[in-house]
Amino acid sequence: MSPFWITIAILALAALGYLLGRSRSVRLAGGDTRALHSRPTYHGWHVALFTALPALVLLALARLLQAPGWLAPAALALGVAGLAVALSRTAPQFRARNVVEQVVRGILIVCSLIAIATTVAIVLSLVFESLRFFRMYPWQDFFFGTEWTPSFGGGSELGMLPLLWGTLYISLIALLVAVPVGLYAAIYMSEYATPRVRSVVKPAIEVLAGIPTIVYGLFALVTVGPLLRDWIAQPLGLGSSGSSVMTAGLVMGMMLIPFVSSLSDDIINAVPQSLRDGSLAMGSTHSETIRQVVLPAALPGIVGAVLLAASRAIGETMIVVLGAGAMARISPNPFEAMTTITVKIVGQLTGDNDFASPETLVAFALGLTLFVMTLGLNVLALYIVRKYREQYE
Amino acid sequence: MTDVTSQPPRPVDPPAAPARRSLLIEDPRTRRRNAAERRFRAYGVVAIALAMGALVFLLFTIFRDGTSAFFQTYARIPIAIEAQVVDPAGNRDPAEMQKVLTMGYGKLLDNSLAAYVEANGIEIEGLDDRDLSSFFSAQARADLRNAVLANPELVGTVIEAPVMTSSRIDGMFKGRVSRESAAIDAKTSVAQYDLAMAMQERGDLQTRFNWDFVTSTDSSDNRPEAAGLGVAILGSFYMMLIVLVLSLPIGVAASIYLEEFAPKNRLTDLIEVNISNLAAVPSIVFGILGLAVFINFAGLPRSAPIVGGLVLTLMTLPTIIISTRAALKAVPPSIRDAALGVGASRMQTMFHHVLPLAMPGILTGTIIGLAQALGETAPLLLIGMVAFVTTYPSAPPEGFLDPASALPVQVFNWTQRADPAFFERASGAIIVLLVFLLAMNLLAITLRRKFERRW
Amino acid sequence: ARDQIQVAGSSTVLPYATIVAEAFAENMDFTAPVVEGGGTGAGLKQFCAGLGENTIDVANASRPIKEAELAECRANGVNNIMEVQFGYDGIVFASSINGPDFALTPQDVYKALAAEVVVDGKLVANPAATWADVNPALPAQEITAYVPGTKHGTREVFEEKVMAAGCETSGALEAMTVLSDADKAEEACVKLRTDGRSVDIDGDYTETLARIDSNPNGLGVFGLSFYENNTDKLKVATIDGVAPSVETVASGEYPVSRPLFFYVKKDHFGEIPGLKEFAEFFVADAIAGPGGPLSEYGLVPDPELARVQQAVAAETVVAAN
Amino acid sequence: MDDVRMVERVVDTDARDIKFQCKDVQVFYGEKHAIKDVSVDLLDKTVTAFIGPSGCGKSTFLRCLNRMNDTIGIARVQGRMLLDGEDIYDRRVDPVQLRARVGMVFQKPNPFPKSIYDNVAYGPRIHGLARNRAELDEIVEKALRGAALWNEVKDRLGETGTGLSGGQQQRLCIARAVATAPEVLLMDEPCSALDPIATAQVEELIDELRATFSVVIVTHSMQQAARVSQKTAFFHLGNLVEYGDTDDIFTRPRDPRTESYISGRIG
Amino acid sequence: MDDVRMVERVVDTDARDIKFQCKDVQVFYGEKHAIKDVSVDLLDKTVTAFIGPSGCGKSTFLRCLNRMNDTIGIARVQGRMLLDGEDIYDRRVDPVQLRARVGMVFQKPNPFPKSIYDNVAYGPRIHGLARNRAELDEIVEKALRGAALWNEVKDRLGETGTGLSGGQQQRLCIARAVATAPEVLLMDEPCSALDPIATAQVEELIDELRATFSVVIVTHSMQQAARVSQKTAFFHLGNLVEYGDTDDIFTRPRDPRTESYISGRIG
Ligand SMILES: Nc1ncnc2c1ncn2[C@@H]1O[C@H](COP(=O)(O)OP(=O)(O)OP(=O)(O)O)[C@@H](O)[C@H]1O
Ligand SMILES: Nc1ncnc2c1ncn2[C@@H]1O[C@H](COP(=O)(O)OP(=O)(O)OP(=O)(O)O)[C@@H](O)[C@H]1O
Ligand SMILES: [Mg+2]
Ligand SMILES: [Mg+2]
Ligand SMILES: O=P([O-])([O-])[O-]
Repeated sequence: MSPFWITIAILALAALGYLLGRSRSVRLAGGDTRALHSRPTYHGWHVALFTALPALVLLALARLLQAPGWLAPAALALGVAGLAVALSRTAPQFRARNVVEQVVRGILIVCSLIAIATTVAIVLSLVFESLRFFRMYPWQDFFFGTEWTPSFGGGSELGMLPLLWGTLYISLIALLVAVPVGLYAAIYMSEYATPRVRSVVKPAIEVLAGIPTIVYGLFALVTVGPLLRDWIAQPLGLGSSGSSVMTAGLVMGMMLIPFVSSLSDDIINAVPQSLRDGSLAMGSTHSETIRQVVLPAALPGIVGAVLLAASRAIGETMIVVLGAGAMARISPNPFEAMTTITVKIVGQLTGDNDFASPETLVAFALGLTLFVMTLGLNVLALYIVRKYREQYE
Repeated sequence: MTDVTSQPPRPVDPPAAPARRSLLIEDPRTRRRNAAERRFRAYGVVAIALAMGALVFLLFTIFRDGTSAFFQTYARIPIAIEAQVVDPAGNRDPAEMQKVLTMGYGKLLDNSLAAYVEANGIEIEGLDDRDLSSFFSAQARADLRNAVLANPELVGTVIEAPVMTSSRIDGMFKGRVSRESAAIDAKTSVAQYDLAMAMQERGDLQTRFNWDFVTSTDSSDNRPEAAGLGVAILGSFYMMLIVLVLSLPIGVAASIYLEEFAPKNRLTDLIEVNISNLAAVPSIVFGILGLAVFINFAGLPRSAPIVGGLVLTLMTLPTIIISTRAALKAVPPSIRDAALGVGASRMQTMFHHVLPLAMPGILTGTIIGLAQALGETAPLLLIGMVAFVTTYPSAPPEGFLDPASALPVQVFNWTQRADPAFFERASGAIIVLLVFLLAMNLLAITLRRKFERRW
Repeated sequence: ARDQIQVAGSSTVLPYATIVAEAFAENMDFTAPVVEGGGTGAGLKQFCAGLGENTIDVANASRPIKEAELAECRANGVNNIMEVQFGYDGIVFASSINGPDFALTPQDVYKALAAEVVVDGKLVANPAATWADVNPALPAQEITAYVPGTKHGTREVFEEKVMAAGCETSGALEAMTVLSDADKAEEACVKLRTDGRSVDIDGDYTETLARIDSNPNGLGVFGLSFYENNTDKLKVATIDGVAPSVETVASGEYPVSRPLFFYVKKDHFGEIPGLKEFAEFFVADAIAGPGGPLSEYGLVPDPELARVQQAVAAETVVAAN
Repeated sequence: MDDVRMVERVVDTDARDIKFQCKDVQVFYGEKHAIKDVSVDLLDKTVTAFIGPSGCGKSTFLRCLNRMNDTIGIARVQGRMLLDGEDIYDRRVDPVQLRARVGMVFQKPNPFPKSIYDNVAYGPRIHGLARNRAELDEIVEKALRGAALWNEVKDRLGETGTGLSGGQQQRLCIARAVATAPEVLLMDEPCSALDPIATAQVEELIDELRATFSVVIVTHSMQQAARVSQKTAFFHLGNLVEYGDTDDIFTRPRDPRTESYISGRIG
Repeated sequence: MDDVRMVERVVDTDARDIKFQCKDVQVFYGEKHAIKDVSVDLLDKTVTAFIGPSGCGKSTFLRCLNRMNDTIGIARVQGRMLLDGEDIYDRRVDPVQLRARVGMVFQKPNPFPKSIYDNVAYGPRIHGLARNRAELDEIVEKALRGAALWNEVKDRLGETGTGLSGGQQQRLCIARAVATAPEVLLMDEPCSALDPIATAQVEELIDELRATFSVVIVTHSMQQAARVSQKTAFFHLGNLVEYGDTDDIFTRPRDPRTESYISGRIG
């Protein structure tokens, strides 16, 4: 039997366990469910969980360790055993709800640990190669170098500052577009627009998040870049580069609008109406109400949305490649081509370089650095939210 | 304190009666504030207009460039299956016939086309063998070979079936190739252009809707006209299935735990920051992770939707968790009190009351997270999903382990290919991707509307 | 067990590999191979990760495998590697079809794109603004060059065969060696200017093409096959008076070209059905020879293909050293 | 049930001006007819009490007077309501300006999730009633004193208003409304969560306000209505059954329904 | 201020059992000491009224009795509270089970944003009090009748509970709590938004409940306390100043603070 069918079998067994547990509890209570400590459904769940969980865990372990085939039937046997044990424990005074809730709680904990596990795995998968990199390349030059000129023959300059500068610059511009537009769109949708308009506009804007980034990239390259160059950069004497930080930032900002608008819209919508009423009744205008009462109350969610957008901006590649060019440099002029850390991570990792060379391994060091930096950013955001949060009711 | 021992409050001085004002006349301050109000509102309208404008413009370009991918030009000419070409041994032995490679079948088409030109009295200056041999798609040879091998009776007969033309010929009917551009194009010629026009005039070339684009598999750089999205659609579908089934429950469960059950301490703060930070991890790093954990450690196959799905799940989780937590936070505490007060457990309070009220936010996170996952390419680069796959994956669950491609990858791939016809296909693929996205979101959006309410 | 061949590696080789894979699946009774791009380095990394079903069978490369990579392969137990050179790739300079003609020499390109040039015995930032500044015979057009980024193998060839060559013939190498040591001078020869006149392209040739579309002054570096597919949009420049074509590259007249390879794990023969057949099919005359689908697409066939075929048939592996 | 129209019985206005003139007001919540054909004149410098059984439409009618019903999607208001002779439902009327003149205290206390100080200072700030911080402090203190909350919160003005006890929140909302200095103050059961002493202080405040403004108060306590109001309106099932001088209503009700409601008096 | 300890003064329990035994209960909101050293025994089958000025800690103490304070992050409870002799703050005690036995009506009505029916049926459903739909219907109807709401809502049971008037919401919350059939019912100002007739009906309900259960009621109306309760506890500034038979408290208060609070009685 393939693991798939064993899983199905275990789940079927669990379903059976649910029915058995339920009916058994009702029977034991003499048909009067009020005599039970827990509702019959909880007794059902109790049996189902005890049937399925241990068996599935065993099965997963067997699969992960590529253990011999007999483990799979053993999992099935364990399922039957779990069913029997759980069924025998069923009694009117048995605290099935508490047990089930403990198990569910355990599942919840495991789920939230997945995030931690992911982090650990990411750090692990970056750290070793980064160490390899730092053995080949001095860390001072990496962290404080202002030249990024990798080359095949070795002797590359791999300073990350130009990439960092580009990352921050582009993300900043993108957020300067996405946050005001997204926030105002969210405010308009949740506070002013009729439900009809909102029900059309909101999903429509969300489509922006689903358009593949390559489309944005081409849009930046073909439309926005030349437009900015011909109408702004050249007349102002700011350069004649078709791709620029501004191009990438603007287009990326466009893509990020729904991240801010949709999430904020939900949160703003969740602010209780009584707060708005309270403010309106004082003779404040709708916008005063929004700015001074609704938005502060919705702050944590909005900050979350903005962080998500910022995260996305930092992690984006395609738009930067096509929109901003691949030039690693530090310049205050937003109409010049620059590039970001993420782009270089992708580039160095998928290129033709010798994979054991510092030119490739630098990707891991960049990844790790970015990870630590965004961690700092998030700590800061958490602190800000804690400080300014206004908890309603 | 309203304390008997404290002295009675000082009476409030009656505020001076303000001058009577008319409601119909705005006083200056109100006028200012209302102007601010109107500005504020206008910003909202402008913001929405900007967003919608961007959307409309992007959609317009996508459809402008991509619609033609759904059409393909076919020729209908008699094709003689010459025995000496397809069966040089002359014994109709399929094993022997198989030795003739697809390349060999080109000759049948070339000869038939030459015969057609002659039979119809088409006279075109400078029409040479190269023009004839590059008139039809390389795919046409493969199709012909398959037909003959499946049915050896055909040898020696003349059949009339639609024959796929090459991308340049096809391009002539989609405005991609003009007579002028043909003159300088190494892959076509003016003579070929004229021939195509002559054939079309006779009704022997037809451009019609091309289901193959949606259903058939990718093809090599030599035959852009035959490339299809079948494998990519299936691959994306499988991956999204995995992402949805895993990321939504796991994300919601993690959020519930962190927001409602976890003790508020350093550890949970750490987890919280961690999760937001995961959202900022560049997607390619998830590819590195997937390669290390799922392929190298867990031994799952490369290019498999299951690995892609798992990687995208990890990538989507932070988005769902962040939005879900925000939504849970936004549910007023009084609702929780009310439920706890009648003896509901925290779990019941959560699942019966708080979660339904947080549902719109959760679904929004899901919509955005899945949209992002659906369009993601970079992490797939490292786990082998950016692959040229020409066999359909089988049905789940085995299909999860079969090699497959994905829609964004196909787009990425096609935009990198040399033949301009692939650019049209890439835009067409984006249309399919968007349709896919809309179909996926439709359920979530309807659900979200059902759950939306104010309290 | 896996029944399809897995191939990954160079994006330059990718189109050829897909053409072969497609034909292979059509004509042979094996499951269609799965072909990935990802770049030579990335492909070889997977290739060298070890033996077995979870590793790829074939790595495409637009350069020979390096010593360090070979060592890593060996460290991971990948010992019997077959190296197959199946053809050449020409590298061309091309500009917008509507612009003027360019007849370049490596020296012109070097003078136009080098970061620093020697003027009056001193190293100064490259002052050239138009092509005519470099060579009066060239059009007086702003210098804007789109050069593959450092992740691309093409860049290495460009640096070696154009920049370094131009540096040497123009006498700049000598002049710089005087100023510093020889190693430094060689390095300086291939450094491209960073003032925006030379633009690194991290994406693909399609991106270079799009950039030339949006900036008609641009001159881009392309693969020969890419150019051949887009002759209606691009005008190719001659190098030393030779126009690039399959013939001129094959004959060696056109100077800027490089060999293309794929690497096969011999240890996977017998494990993965059809692997050897695939390798043989790849270099068969009907495929990689003149007039075959690969040359039709733009590959410059290896003049010594017969020898390669023999080596594949004999399963010759890279010698251990 | 045949409506008892009030128009013809409107009591003599005692030379006091009519502040609010309501004619044939109807309110619907979707299908539900919540206010049926109510006509009433509310006087200036007078406290008017709205009484009636729970669910009869008192809050609904009150919310019409400063157009707070605009915020309820399904609510529809018909009829004319004139404030100083101007129709507040006129298209040209700015509800913002209206609400600045007609303040409101809601039935359920709804403090902002801000500090106590900011809760009270909110109105004066948006209306620019204070020139500087000192003046604002003064307004806040005065309002909090008026609402009998100052002593309890003077040391914790920076704490959030939602952390107060039920009665404190209610007084905070009163202070918040008073601080804006409206011409008409609508109070929906302002003393429901207050102890007798606090109630007395709020009633005192209402009495003071009457010197300059009109106050409309919804209350379930007949005694309170009798104590603080000069006019009383009795609502029943969406109808205004009887309206007149408070004394008259409580001593000589004309309508049997009024009589039975008042005589059933308990609390 | 020196506390007036109640322990030694606890009145004779009249052979009625002690339901809740509270010893030295302290509650802190962060730094704020909201309940100071309160000891009191609440009797079974008895209505106990908590009275005292606004903000004195009545709600806080009430919320301790079914551990609703657990939900306020900054609240800390010290001391012992025994329900039928078992410490409810014991680690082994499941607060859920406790709250099923000790029901609560909150000071601010907080109906679920669900239908009226579902609001009331929620408790019976999760506790499995009904075997089938008919029984559930019956429970819902009985609870709504008890809370004097049935007539007003019987035709609109499917409408959402948040669309009710303030008083209706309050009664809905009472009905919701009663439907769960708790042993002890804690009611925080249950009649604050009710008209006299509805108040009388709720009081009647309380009286009925007393036959089987204990009821603790917070009220600002001295009359109501006198009418419905057998025992009264007077809180002041976080202290339990006096606890005893209601008659005694209102006629012969022993503490000067009680006396002055009661004599300041107004309405
Ligand atoms: N969540 C909270 N955070 C901080 N302080 C609080 C909180 N809840 C109540 N308090 C404070 O604790 C004290 C007691 O409050 P409690 O709600 O128990 O008063 P109460 O007697 O119920 O008053 P009321 O009759 O006004 O409802 C008050 O001073 C109040 O400000
Ligand atoms: N938002 C609403 N949606 C639908 N019906 C409503 C809404 N608000 C009130 N109602 C209904 O309108 C009627 C009048 O409600 P209103 O709130 O005016 O009563 P009230 O006189 O203030 O009662 P209470 O003294 O209980 O506060 C009630 O039957 C109520 O159920
Ligand atoms: Mg009301
Ligand atoms: Mg209270
Ligand atoms: O991917 P590359 O061909 O540039 O090696």
